[in-house]
Parts: sequence; C-alpha cells; structure tokens
Amino acid sequence: MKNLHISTTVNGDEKEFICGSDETLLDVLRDRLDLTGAKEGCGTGDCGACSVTLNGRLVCSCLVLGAEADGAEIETIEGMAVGDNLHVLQRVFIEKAALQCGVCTPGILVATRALLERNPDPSDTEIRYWLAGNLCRCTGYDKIVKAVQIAAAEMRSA
Amino acid sequence: MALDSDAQRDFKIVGTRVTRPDGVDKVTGKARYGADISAPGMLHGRILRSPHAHARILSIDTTGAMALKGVKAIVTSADLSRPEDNFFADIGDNCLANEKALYDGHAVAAVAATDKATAKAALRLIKVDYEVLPHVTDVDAAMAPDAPVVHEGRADETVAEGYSQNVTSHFEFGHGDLEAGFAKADKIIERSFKTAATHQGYIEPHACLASLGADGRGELWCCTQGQFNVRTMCAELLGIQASQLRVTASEIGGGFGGKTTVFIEPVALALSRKAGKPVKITMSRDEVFRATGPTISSSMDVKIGMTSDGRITAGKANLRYQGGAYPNGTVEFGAQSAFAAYDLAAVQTLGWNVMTNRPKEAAYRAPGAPVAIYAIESVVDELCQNFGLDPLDVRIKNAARKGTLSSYGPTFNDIGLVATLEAAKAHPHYSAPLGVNQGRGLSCGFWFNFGGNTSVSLHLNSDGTIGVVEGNPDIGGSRASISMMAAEELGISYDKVRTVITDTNSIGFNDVTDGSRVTFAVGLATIKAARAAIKEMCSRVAKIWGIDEEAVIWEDGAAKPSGPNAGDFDPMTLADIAAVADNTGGPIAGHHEGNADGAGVSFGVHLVDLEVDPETGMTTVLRYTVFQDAGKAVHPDYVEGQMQGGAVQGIGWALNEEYIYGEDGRLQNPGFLDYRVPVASDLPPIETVILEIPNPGHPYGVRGVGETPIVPPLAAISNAVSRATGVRMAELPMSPPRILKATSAKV
Amino acid sequence: MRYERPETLKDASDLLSNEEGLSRILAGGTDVLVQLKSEMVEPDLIVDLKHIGGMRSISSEAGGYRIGAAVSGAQLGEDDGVRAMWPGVVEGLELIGSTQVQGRATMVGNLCNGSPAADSVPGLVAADATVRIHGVNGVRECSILDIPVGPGRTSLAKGDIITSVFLPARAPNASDAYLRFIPRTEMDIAVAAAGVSLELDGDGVCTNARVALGAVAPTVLLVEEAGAALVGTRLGTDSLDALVKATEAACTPITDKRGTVEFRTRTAGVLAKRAAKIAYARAGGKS
Amino acid sequence: MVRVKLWGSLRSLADGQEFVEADATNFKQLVDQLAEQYPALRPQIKRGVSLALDGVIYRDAWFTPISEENEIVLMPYMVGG
Repeated sequence: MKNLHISTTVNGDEKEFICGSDETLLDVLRDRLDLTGAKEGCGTGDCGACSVTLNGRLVCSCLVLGAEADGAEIETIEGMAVGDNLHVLQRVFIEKAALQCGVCTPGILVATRALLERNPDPSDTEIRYWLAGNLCRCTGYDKIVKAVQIAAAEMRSA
Repeated sequence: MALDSDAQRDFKIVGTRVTRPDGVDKVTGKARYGADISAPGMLHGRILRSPHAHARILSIDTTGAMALKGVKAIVTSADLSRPEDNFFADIGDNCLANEKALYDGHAVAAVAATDKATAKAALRLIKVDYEVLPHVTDVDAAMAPDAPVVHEGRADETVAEGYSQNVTSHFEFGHGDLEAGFAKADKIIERSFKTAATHQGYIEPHACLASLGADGRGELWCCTQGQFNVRTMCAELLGIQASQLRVTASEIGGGFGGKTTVFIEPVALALSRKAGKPVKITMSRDEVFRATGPTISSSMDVKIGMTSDGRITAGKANLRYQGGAYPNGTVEFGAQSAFAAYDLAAVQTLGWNVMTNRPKEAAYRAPGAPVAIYAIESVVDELCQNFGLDPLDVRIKNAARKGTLSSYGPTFNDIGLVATLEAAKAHPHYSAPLGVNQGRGLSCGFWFNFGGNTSVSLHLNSDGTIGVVEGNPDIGGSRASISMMAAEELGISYDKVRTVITDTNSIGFNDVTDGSRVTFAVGLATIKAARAAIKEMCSRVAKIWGIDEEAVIWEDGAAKPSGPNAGDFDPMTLADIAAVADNTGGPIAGHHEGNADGAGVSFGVHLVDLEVDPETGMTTVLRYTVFQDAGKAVHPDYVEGQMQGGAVQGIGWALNEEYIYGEDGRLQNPGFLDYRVPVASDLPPIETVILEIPNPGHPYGVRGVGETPIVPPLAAISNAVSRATGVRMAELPMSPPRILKATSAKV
Repeated sequence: MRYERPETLKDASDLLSNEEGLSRILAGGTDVLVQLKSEMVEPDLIVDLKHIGGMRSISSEAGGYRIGAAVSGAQLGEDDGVRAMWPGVVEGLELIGSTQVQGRATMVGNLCNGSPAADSVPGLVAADATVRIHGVNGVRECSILDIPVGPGRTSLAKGDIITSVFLPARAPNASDAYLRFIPRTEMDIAVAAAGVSLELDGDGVCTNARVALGAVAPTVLLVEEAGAALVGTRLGTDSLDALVKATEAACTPITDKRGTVEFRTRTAGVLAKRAAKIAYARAGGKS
Repeated sequence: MVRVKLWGSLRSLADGQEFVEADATNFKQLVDQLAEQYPALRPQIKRGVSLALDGVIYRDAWFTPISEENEIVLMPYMVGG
C-alpha cells in the first residue's frame, strides 16, 4: 500500500504526517499525531466520541479519511483550552458535574462549542437535537444540557 | 476514638458539590483511557471470531498467517492454561474457544503483527475447520428437553430431572402459605412476560496493552472496573504468579458491570509472551456487542392476589433467565429482589439459570433485579387498575419497612422505602395533569448493595496536605467522594487532599468497582485510615506536649488538649504536626484493610409521564422523576448523576434496546445504529429527589446508590404505556412495532 | 487501496473507468467509510470529488437550483433560497444521522448508496428532481427515480459520476414535506418514509401532487395513485383516506430487525397523510 | 444453638427443613457444621453463601459472631454490577 504524505493544520499548528490511504482522520490523530483526546467509540459515526471540526464543520473524524486532511484546518479537544485557561464550557462541565466517566466528554465539548458558535442562545431542545449524535451512557444527558445552558449564558454576558 | 455512627453530625465537606480532581484531564482530552497508550516496539493484536452460533472446532491452521511478513505471534486456546476451577476455566474458554465455538463472535484465535493492516490480513489467512452444530438462543427453547445442549454436565444438584442440560441451577425463595394467601384475594392476576437481552453500552470499547516476558513477569494496562480481579484471572489463565503481573487500570469509559471480567487481556498477554513484545488490543464496537458480556434475557410468569382495598395477599413468580454460553448465577438475585418492596405473608419465587448460544453474560447494574421487578410491578399496577386504586397508596399500604420479613429471607432493618414512596406522593409531578394519549407510570426498585475487600492508604505530606491511595477505578467521580470523606474526617479542606487509584502492586487487594460499593466501602476504609492517622498524630502531639495520648483529642483539623486537666496548649493543626513529623518519629500515615459488610439495601421509586402516538406506537417520555434513598449523599451531584444515568439506561431497556438474533443464531445489530441506546433528544430532564435515611453500617450513613436506579424504569415505563394505551404490555422492549401491534389488536 | 483527488471531471471519470478493481466515489464519505470499517467493501480506488470545481456549490438555474454533488446537509440547510422553495427536500437530507454526519453527508451520496431507506431520496422523487451525470461518453440528465434499481444497486455505469442535482422551479402556492418513522428521535435508519410535493391553485385546491415512499419496497417508490387521490381536493378527510389507502396498497416491504411488513405499511400511510398536510399548509392551503 | 433459615431450594437438601440448628458462635463454625450435618449442602457452600445477620448481609466474614439472639439467614453469595 502506498502511503500518502499529508500537510495539515491541527489546532493552529502546521503538521505533516504519513498515512495509509485507508486510515481515517481519527486513526491519524490518535496513532500518527498522538492526539488521543478524540475517542473511537464505534468507528461508524454513531457515537460522536471522535468529534472534531474540519474546516469549521463539526464531523466525526472516524468518517473522514486522513488523506482528506491535506490542506485542511482541524480543531480537536486538545485545542480548546488556551494555555491554562479552560474554555468556559470546559470549566462549567467540571463545575456542574456534566461528566461521569468522561470518555464522551471531549466529543461533546467539541460539538457543543460548534453549536454555541452558531447559536449562542439555544433552547434545551436545540441542544438535545444538536447533541443527538453524541452518545453518553453515564449521565442521562440532564447535567450536560444544564451545563451547556449555564456556559452559554456566561458566554453571552461576557 | 470509637468508630461510632455519627451520621447526624454537621458535615463540613460531605454533602457539598466540590469539583472533581480528574475534571481538567477529562475535559481537555489528557485523561488516558484504555486505548490511549502505546509502548515502544508495540505490536497490534486482533482476534478471529466464530461466524457460527455453535460449532465444533475441528482444526485451526495458522501456517499461512504466520508466513505473512510482519506477523509475530498467533495464539489459540492451547496457549492458555486450563484451570481446574470451572469459574476460571469458563473465563479462559470464553477468551479463546477450546473445543467448540459457543456463540456468534466467540474468539477462536488471535494474531499479533507489526501494524493493524497486517494483523487484519493475517486473520484471513487462519483456516478454521468448523463442524456446525444446532444452536439455541431463546431461553424457553433452551430449557426444552430436546434443545441443543451448549455444555454437557454443568447442571448442579438443585436442578430437577426432566430439564435440558442447559438448565444449570435452580433457586427458590419465599415464605408463608401461598394457597391460603391466594384464597384471601378478591382478584388474582396471572401474566407471563418476556424481556430481551441488553448491553451495558459503555462508550469505551475494551482495550489493553500487555507485556509479558519469558520470565513470567508482566505489565498490563487496561480499562477495567477492577485491576485486582484482572490480575487474578490473567495469572490463572497464563499460569503465572499474581505478584509478577502488575495491572494498572486506565481511566475507564463506562462499565456498569460489563468491565468486571476479562475478554482480551489474557489474549494480549499470551500474544506478548509468544512474540516477546508488547501487544495492544482494542475491540471494535462490533466485537463489544458480539463478544463481551450483555445481560440476561428472560421469560417470567407472575401471579399476585389482592383484596379490593389493595392489600396484597400472596405473590408468586417463576423466572427463567438465559445468561449465554456458560453457567451463570443471576436468576437468584432476580428471585430474591422480585418482591423485596412488599410486606407479604405469602410469597414464593422460583428461578432457573439457563445456557444458550449467546455471549457469556456479565453483570449489568443490579444484575437480575430489573426484569424480575418489572414483571412484579406490572402485575401490581394492573391490580391497582382493576380495583381503581391509587398505585402509590397501594404500594405504601404494602411497603416493606423496618421489621418486615423480606421476601428473600431476613427481616429488614432501617430502610427508606415508605419515606421514598411518600416523597413521590407529595411531589407535584404526581398530581400534574395528563393530556390525551398520555399515561403516568410508577415502580419501586430495590438493590442489595455490598461492601467487600478494600485497602486504602493515606499519608501526610510535610506541607500539611494528604495523599490517599486506593485501588478502585473511578467511573463516576469517586475520587472526589473519597477525597471529601478524608478531608471531612481529618478536618481539613478538600483541596488539601489528592486521591489516586493505583496498580495491583502498590496497595493491598481491592474488590471490583461494582455492587455500588465504592463510596460505601472505600469511603469506610478511607475514614478508618484517616482515624489511624489521627491516632498517630495525637500520639506525636502527646509526646510534644509531654502528656498522655488519651489527653489529646482531634477536633476541627487540629490536636487539642482533651480538657483543662490535660494542660494548656495551643492546638496543633495537621499542618503543624506534618511539618515536624521528621522530628517526632518520621512519616505519618494511616491505612486500612478490611472486608466491609453492612452496606445497607436501597430502594427507589420512579415516576414517569409519557405519550404514545396511537398511529405509530411511538413513545415519547415527557417527564421523569427519580426518588431514592442514598443514606447520605456524599457528593449530591454524583448521586444525582447515578440516579439520572441509571434511569436513562432503564428507559432504553424499556423502549428500544435489545439483542436481535437471526434464525442463523447470529447477532443482527452489533452496533449503535441498531442497538438503540437513548440519545439526548429522546429524553426530558430527569428530575431527582434524594432522601437521606442513614445506613447504620457506615459512619456517615452512606448507602450505595449506583445500581438501584436502573431497576424501576422498566415497569414504570411499561405501566405508563399500558395506562396511556389501555393495553397491558408484557414484553420488552416496547418498540413502536410491538406497541402498535398490541393496540391494534385491542380494537 | 489508492486515494485520488482529481481536479477535473475528466480526470475523475478516467480514473474510474480505467480502474480494473473495485472503485468508490468519495463525496461525504458517511457511507463509504462505514463500509470500509465494517470490511463490507474493500475498494482498490477511492476518488475524492470534493476538489473538482462546482461540486460544492449551490446555484440558481432556470428558476430552480442546481446543487453540487459534494454539498453537505449542513451547507444545504444554510441556504435560505433552497429551504424556502423545497423545504421537504432539505429536511430529507437534514434528517440523516447526527450533526456530525450533516457536516459531510450529501444527497448524491445518499442516492448512490442505493438504500431503499435513503432519507433524501423520497423528497427528491416527489420534487421530480433530476441529476446530471458525467459519463465516459458525455453528459446526460436523468430522473432521480431511474438511479436506484434495487437495494444497494444503481443504474450508473462504470465511469459515471453524478455531478449535481437539479431542483426545478416552483409555481406559487406549492410546497413539499418529508417525514420518516424511526424508533428514536434521531440517529436511526428510516423504518418507513414519505415525501409529498403539492401544487395548489389560488383557492387552495390541489392541482398536482407527487407522493414518494421510502423503506417500503426494494427502491424508493413514486405512488401515482396516492398523488391522484389529492388532486382536485383541499385535502379533506376523504381524500386523505384515499391517499392512505393508495399508499398502503403500494407498499411491498420486508420484515427485518427494524420493522415488520404490517408496521411499515401502516406507518407509510400515516406518514404520507401527515406529510401531505404539512406540505399543504406550507403551500398556503387552509384545511 | 443458633437457628438458621435456609432459602427454599436448599431445604430439600436439608431434610426439607426451613430452619436448621447449629452449635456455632461464628459464621465459619456455622457453615462448617451445616456442611457436616447436611452433606448435600456442601456444593452450594463451596460455590459461596452469604449470611444475613439481623438483616445485615455479610459476604465472607468467617468470624462474624452469631448467637441465638440473632436472626440468621443463609443467602446466595452476593454480586453486583
């Protein structure tokens, strides 16, 4: 199998990597770039644990080929905090106990940030539908929705 | 200082909502879960799985695969030890099939190669010659005398003659004269129920990184609910000494009982030993569904009698559970808990454990209880409807309370069921109006909880801070609760404590994180460890002050003279004492090792409003409230989280989740697309009401809370659907096609 | 497997027609990557269309809209013009998968996957949409209905690339709607589905109706009798009953893990009726 | 002598008795005596039993003291998820 040489931007940093043509962006992030914040919960786009943004669009990185990252801009959970400043969503998720095991949390945070960038004042229903592709098996989603609302209010007043 | 129960004390930290210590790691992607680690020179392992539900393995030819460049090792069951104890032998056989493949997805061989693609290619070059055998996946079919037999000779002495050999054990519980009880009833309802198998559905697939040398020394990193149990099982199956295998638990992405055993870990160790290199295995989601440990499916008959004023006169249940391809003990817990919420003069439950050609069952949150209680609570609800009685009043009237002879044998101590029912009755949810096609359902739930083996070590640092070392993986925020209890007991602030979860070689044995035991048992051990440290601190201070140890007391985080007669000394804080520890005898620590009992059973009540679309059978949950006795809620956020998460898993069980097998015995829905766990948009807020009826078996009154909340939703939803549609539902899940079929039959 | 990212249609078509092994076109990838993961399909060649000019654009044409083959659900949903003219088509695509899947999934990919349950197809059939195909022998236009020929199979020849979908202009007082049944609120494959497109006269009387069904036959169906039941009516009870009857009569579904024959048939009728009412209201009709 | 309650399916293995007696002051003595007096109970004892003492469940503790004052109930060995 011929490997591909890919140049991309991840969390604002230029990155180059070699990958097989059948490797997914999730494989590349985790195995080639050592960014293990995105998780493989299903590999088929059903759980959202691997959520990242690709050129500003929220996607499942398991449904993107690594090769497609060439020339693209990717944002992952690792780029969400700036230095030691957590993003408001990250801080509120901790404060409001919006995670239990935490394995779905990176995907949910990436997805939620994408939501609030488009809709700074979502209803509970809008949050729930936006996050329908992010499975969480621990929380029953209640504290997640509440945390998103609290973070959104704080971001609006900032 | 006596280890008294002082649950009525004024807590300073326990009961507050502090932030969890692992929060930052988990919101930034830094936390390392099972699949998030690698080792230099690491190989990638993959497992070849049976495409047949039941087949004799005639031969396995690995020569072609071994010849592939990059393949470093292939293992089969011949590479694992065969322990004499059936418990371990079955686990080994489940990890790599021995003579027969017993279910679709059963592991048959495994390969380790230099990269994932090579491992995948190698699997296709392994030639397995199967003789396909007849299979059985349904519990009732498996009990028939002429059913295909999964394993011969595994029935124990409790099974009567005339059953298939698939029936491995039988249980009976209860007391009183059933016949006399039923004779007193004004109405007797008998119904049969079926429930589908469900899966814990943790988002993180199993993953491990193993390294085992020719000298029998090994390291294992894996996601598990219990690293010590993993060590015990792996040491048995690899034929190595427990002390030589160090197991480190990664962060764990959900377990719910499903990560209390091993599937890939012994395989990775065997591959590593053979290849002489570290081996990583991660399961795909398909493998998780086909070949880990889903829960039982069941078939049940229930008969309950009631007087017209709502007194239950007798109850009887026959429970048949299949737990997959090996003998399993789950029906006993269903049989014991079925009628636990009721004070009954006559009650009997009979249970049968059954084998089928399905994956070996693992624990799932209150194993055995949800389906049994679903059946009982459905019939109680139907009796209430029959007499036009309020279902909460009837439950209060018949509720088990202190002094009630329980349906499983002992007499209840302090329990919180009546208080919980009364809280539900008083809640605005219970009197809120309902609309067209809407129904309200409720159910009680129960779980035993337990304590178990626990080791905790606690040490003072010279800056007056505390390290707590424990051995139970943190699934839902337990590091916070443990730190809180240490801080509470020592009288210092929460941020002065850091709790870490360590590997098998760094602390004494700990049972698995299960049975809702961690906050109870690890908390108990932490309190005792803190008390040991306090004793040592008081002794040091006594020396400093030159007075008797007994004359020093510990109060508000400081040693003080016990009274005017003890002398006039300024209190010494923990930090003061820690600062001079070098001079007063060296490091100060406390530890506790014990097997905790006295966990205290817990009850919950769930209320649900929902609407059923009469044209499509679609159920929409509109409002949901959970009431539960937590004993003492150490961290209320995480107690609520357990109540909410358990409720939603139960909602999934009730409405859509199921293992679907085809005629060929193969699992048809091994993915999150068609194994339908609830998504965020399916659900309303899950309201919670925590009651605190202290458990006398814990110094702070703590009861386990994690398991009980999955018990009531099945019946609560079913009762609400039945009331909304006017048709009594008796099969789970209540998927739209099933509801529409039932309601169509009505007209 | 090779990955290629051509910049012209000719190069793409040549790559596909010259490939001796199995090839797959990559647009959104939400089906192709799932097939790769499950090892159902192991192509020798993947041709990524997204870097060919026009593939990701939406443009007005002849009073309607031309939508590039690589336009994602999220992109289409943000286009107010298409949404206003063909709300049923847009909602069909937007119902597929999660927000994440919407960032990638395309109508053309959904069509070419050949699933009878494809959510975006009934709306397109009801809309009488066409596709433009760049083939080895030139460019041709084709009705949506002629693309799928059976579960997982299409009428496309080797080297054929669907480059765009064309949604025609609408008369005033016209609209459409799409509904599907799934057991959850999101994330499932349709168990039954209906797309309805209506045109009304100034008095709210239906002058033209197209009803298409999903997941109740080997391919998406256009049910002419169901449409005929609405023409000349204001969607009163009788005409809706006739619509339901015609819909149910057209269904030839299977029983599988997602639903039974009876359930699919009944639900298809219910959805056709509900979608018709929504389309009618959107078209300005008052019932 | 302590009086011990057996669960239903054990009764047929102990001459049909719901309650059996033993001369024991702790859990270990109790279980040993039951195994001695009723050999048919041995397989279940080997598989594991818990003890409910005045309503509190003990899983393993051999030296849990018991007396005739206590309500003593034998239960299957507890597990959880």
